[in-house]
Amino acid sequence: MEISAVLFYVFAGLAVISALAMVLNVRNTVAAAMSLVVTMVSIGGIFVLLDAYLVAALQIMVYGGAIVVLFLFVVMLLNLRTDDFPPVGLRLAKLGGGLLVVVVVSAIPRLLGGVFPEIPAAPTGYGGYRALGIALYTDYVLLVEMVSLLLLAAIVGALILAKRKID
Amino acid sequence: MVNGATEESVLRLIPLLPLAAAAYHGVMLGLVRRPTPRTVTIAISCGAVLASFVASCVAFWSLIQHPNGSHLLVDNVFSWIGSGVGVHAFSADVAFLLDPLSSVMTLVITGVGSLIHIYSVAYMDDDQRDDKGFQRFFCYLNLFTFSMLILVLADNLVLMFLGWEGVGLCSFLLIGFWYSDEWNAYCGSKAFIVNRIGDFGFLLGLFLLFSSLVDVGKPAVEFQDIERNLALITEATLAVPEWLGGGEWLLVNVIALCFFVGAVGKSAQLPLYVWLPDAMAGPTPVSALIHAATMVTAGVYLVCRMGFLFAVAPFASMVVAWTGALTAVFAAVIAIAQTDIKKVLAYSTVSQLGYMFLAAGCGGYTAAVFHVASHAFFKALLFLGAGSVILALHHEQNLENMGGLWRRTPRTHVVFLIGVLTIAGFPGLSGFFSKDEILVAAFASEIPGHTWLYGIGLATSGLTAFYMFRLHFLTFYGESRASADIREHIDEPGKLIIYPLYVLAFFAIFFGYAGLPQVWGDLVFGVDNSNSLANFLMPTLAVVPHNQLDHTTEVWLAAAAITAGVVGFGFAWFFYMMRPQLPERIAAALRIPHQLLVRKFYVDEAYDLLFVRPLVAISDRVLFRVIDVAVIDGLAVGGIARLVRATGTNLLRHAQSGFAQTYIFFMIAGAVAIVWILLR
Amino acid sequence: MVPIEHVIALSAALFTIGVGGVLIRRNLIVILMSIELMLNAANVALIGFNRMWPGIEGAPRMDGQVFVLMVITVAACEVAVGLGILISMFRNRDSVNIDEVNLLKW
Amino acid sequence: MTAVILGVVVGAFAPVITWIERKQSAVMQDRIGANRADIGGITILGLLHPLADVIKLLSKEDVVPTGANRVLHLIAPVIAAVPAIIAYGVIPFGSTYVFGGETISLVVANPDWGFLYIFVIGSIATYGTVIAGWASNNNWSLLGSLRASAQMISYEVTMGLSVVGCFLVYETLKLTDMAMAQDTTFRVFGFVEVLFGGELPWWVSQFAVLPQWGIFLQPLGFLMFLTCIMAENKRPPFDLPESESELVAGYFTEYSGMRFGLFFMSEFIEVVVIAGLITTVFLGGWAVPFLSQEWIVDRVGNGFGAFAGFGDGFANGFCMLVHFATFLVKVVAVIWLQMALRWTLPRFRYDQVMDLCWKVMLPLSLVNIFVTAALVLLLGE
Repeated sequence: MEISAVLFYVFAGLAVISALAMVLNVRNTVAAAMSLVVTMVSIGGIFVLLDAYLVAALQIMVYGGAIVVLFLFVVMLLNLRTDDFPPVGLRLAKLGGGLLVVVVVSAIPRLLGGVFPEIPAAPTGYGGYRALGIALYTDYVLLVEMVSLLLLAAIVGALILAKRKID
Repeated sequence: MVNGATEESVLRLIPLLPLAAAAYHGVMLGLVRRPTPRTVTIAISCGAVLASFVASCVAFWSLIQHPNGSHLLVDNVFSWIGSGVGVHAFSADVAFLLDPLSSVMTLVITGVGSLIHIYSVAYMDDDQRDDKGFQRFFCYLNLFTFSMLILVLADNLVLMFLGWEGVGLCSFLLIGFWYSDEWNAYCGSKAFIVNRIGDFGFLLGLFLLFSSLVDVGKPAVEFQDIERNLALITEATLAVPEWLGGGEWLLVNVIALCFFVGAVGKSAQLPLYVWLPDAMAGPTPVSALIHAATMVTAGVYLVCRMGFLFAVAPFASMVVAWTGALTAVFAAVIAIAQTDIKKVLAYSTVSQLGYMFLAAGCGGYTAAVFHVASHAFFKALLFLGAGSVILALHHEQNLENMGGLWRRTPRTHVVFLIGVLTIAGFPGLSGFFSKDEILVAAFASEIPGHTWLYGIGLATSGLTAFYMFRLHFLTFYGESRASADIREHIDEPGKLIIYPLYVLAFFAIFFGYAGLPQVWGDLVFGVDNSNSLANFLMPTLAVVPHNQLDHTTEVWLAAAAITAGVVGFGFAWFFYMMRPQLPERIAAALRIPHQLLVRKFYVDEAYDLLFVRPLVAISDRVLFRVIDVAVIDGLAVGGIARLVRATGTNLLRHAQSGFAQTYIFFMIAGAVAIVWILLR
Repeated sequence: MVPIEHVIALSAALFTIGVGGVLIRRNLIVILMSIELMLNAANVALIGFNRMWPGIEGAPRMDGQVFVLMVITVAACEVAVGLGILISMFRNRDSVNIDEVNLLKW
Repeated sequence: MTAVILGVVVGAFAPVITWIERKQSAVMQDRIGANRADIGGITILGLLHPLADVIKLLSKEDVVPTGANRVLHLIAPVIAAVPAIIAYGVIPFGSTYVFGGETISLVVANPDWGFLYIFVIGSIATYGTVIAGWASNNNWSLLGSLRASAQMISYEVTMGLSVVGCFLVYETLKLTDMAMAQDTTFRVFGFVEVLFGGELPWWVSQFAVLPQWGIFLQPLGFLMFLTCIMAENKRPPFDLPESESELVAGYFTEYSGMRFGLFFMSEFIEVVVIAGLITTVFLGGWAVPFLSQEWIVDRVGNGFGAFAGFGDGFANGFCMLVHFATFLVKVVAVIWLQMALRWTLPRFRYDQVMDLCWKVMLPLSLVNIFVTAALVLLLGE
């Protein structure tokens, strides 16, 4: 098995395990957030393996560097030491989980391989900032504008929401 | 995409200038809500129309100077509507076409329009005391000018329809301009609704034409393309349903008839003429501009513009000719007994329009256009003169309260007399030549019964002379029948009223020499190619085969027309100058026929009984009370609301538990179901 | 490199875990984190499929990665607003338990 | 090869810098500074102090406070130290040299997106401090890490934006290419010719020449980057997360022994990383001012080298040494600058720190990007 495949499975395993750890850690929210960081970084690694270098960097920068830190910040700000909500209403959750498992299991034969052809070789410049920049600012320039508008709205909204009093 | 400015670009200025003025007025009235001072309103409105007239002259000049002699200018402003590809492609551009036909129309519209705008300044100044109404009037008038120019300049049927609807709208707005009087509002609505019938015909014709062109793979709405591709569908036929008698009709006949329905509505022909006399409820300049000079000729313009279609549709042409002839005589007969000065002129307009359709139906498109132009001049002159009289008499319109005005309003009297002489066909004036052309065309045509058509036309000519001179005598001669206090204050209106009349009178006299029939050119003036208007129009108008007449016949025909006119004049002189008491006695003796005439053959009443009342009854009893109130409001709208409320309060309320995760669960369950179906 | 199906399988697994987190956890912060996880699962699939059709030499196609960037941006917006809501909720109810936010019901 | 050199550099620098800091502060405050540690009476200007510190830290007890989250408390210093060390990986301390047929680049890893790597590492580094404060179960620590997280996230944004101007000028994110691009000169008033046409007098175009360094092309970017990256490192005047007078020692109050040492070390390692980064991006990296690599290799190879019969290999080797030395000199200068700033400026108030970031530097960096982009477009560099 070539090294990139091995790395892929390692990262994938890390991602899944830490994601499970995040979801199942009912005692410590900070630990859950740290698990999420591991997931994000692993996903970033998988992006690198899939030749999406710039996106990988941004993934770690934005998710790892900003979003999860924000979560941690909020946890600390609210000083939520432990997360000990009583596990009520598990019935629904079991039902939903069961449904999901049914779907995923029924999809497993397709997910094992053979549906799609092999991944082809990537052309030069694939995943680099140059190609991505060209795509962003030519074909998708309207999308960029819209998303930037959304971001602006979110900034203003977050400020208003988190402000103690509007004076 | 706006194309670069070229020689043709002046075309877009012609309609856009009035539009800009109208838009300015509209914004000031509707959004700013602060009326502009009168002087500014006048400057903008009249300035826009005058500038438009100048632009028309420039365009006309460059049309005659056009190097390759194609007599065609097309200004493609931008792509307006476009859909489909290939044989289903439909594209209508905002494109303006200036060919001889539309150039003549444009010049008439902007020229006469300018004069009437100037006239309106004085007329409306006297009338409306607040600036808002004043500006509103000019807003509508400019909008009308714009629509009318769009109508004549459009290079495709769709854009033309825009103008067609626009002029209808403006007509409605202006007839009901003094909407506080309910009768005026009623007249406006009547004009609008009757016009809808015609518009429906126009639309049907447009759709039918387009779809049949699609069937042969050459879809087009541009006039030139239609003309080019029309040969492909001239042989096509249309199965007629059983209840209409069955059989196969020529497709072009059906299309042409549909368009003619549109023309009938717009140009007030039988049986849809009823709105035009009532349209006289509007201000007099409006009657002059819209309901005499320009808008009502749109139908004639349409038939001439689509002449290539009517030329291959003989049956439709025959219908056009007969409708025109019958309308001409019918309206002329009604006009005899009318006592309202504007009503007489209105019926005269209907009658003259009938003449034009007679000419167009007989294939005399040049004659029709010639008469459109000369009629525009003399009828505008007559209406504006009537307006002057009305102003002088302080808004008195009834002929029975006039008389003897020639002393008090000498200048109005002179120009009005010129107008009357012109319409009556006094030799040498424009009306004589144009009417003569029409009669010649009718006489020379090959459609069945053309001799009858000629006879009706000739009789109408006599009737016209009779009722016009009656009008003139009753207005200007004899003893004044006005009430004493009015009699004291009869004054001739000011310069702004009179000068436009002079200009129009000049054209009414001399315009005929622009389209001098060849026979007079040869016999009297010794000029070759004297009919420059016809020569100018010839390349664009369709040619219908007709009998060639020699000069002798033509001179005899003219003599007959003159005779008819003289007879009409003689009767009028006899009845209203020599024996003024005679008409009343005749009326008393022939009560029933007279009443029939005064009541306009009870057409309005018949329509009311046949169409309006049943429709109103059905609308009220069935459509409103049963379908709207009971079914739609009660069952559909209210029922759904009740159903929703019932299910909500009794059933769905419990799903709203307030637990976000329950909601998320159902959302995910739905997503899972979809994924399951996709993966299955 | 691994077959694309395994990338998709990873994406599906992460997504499922995220859904599970949203369903079973009561802590609003963890629920928000689970939503982030779901978005990331989608990103994995997008990147994988983009890698599957990477364009030709000289003209790489980056559509999937562009979408991932957009998803990341939207996620950032969502976190900003979500955490803002969370803070004001904590101020009002002194809890981040999602079951205590149940005023909006019949 | 390069990794070994890197190890030497890092290993040598970090402890020595603690000594430098103590000595420099002493000089600035007119004191003597560290001079007591000795081995058999030899003190070597106090250079033995770092050694003594390490021995002391290693031999101390590793305390985990009651109520602390044990696991997180233990791994937090590691999370803080590792990113600092591996950030060196992409900083080039020399150019590319040819020995015989073999090419040697003096950089450990050289990805196309090198600068993004720095950002990525920087964003991960936040966790060390944040987790440390949380896991200690101490109010001072918690406040410290709250401050740290807010401050680091904020300044990361501005730091990223302040170097975008450099990306625009160099048209690359690759650190080696950035350094390479600075190995030349530019005419200071050349833009006048481009914008207004005409030609400058010869003495202007001949002598008004500067090395094409980032600091000259992006002066505002340099100042902002320096400020931001110092704020990222949480050293004075930005040491709000650990300010002694308010928070005891901030997020590492509850640490002792070598775990405290790791925090301490990571700070000094970052000082070196910052120096290397600033040198590479703004100070021409390994480049000798006015003497390009080609020129040196050519002159040495064809001049002295050819005369002595050494040839190109010698020329390249010589050039490599010169470049490495230049790089070291520049790095030391920047380290000196940081020390000087640290001992010169008083500590900000926390609201001042945030205001400086969001209200001053962020708008300024956006203006800088706009102006730079406009100039690049106009001058077509």
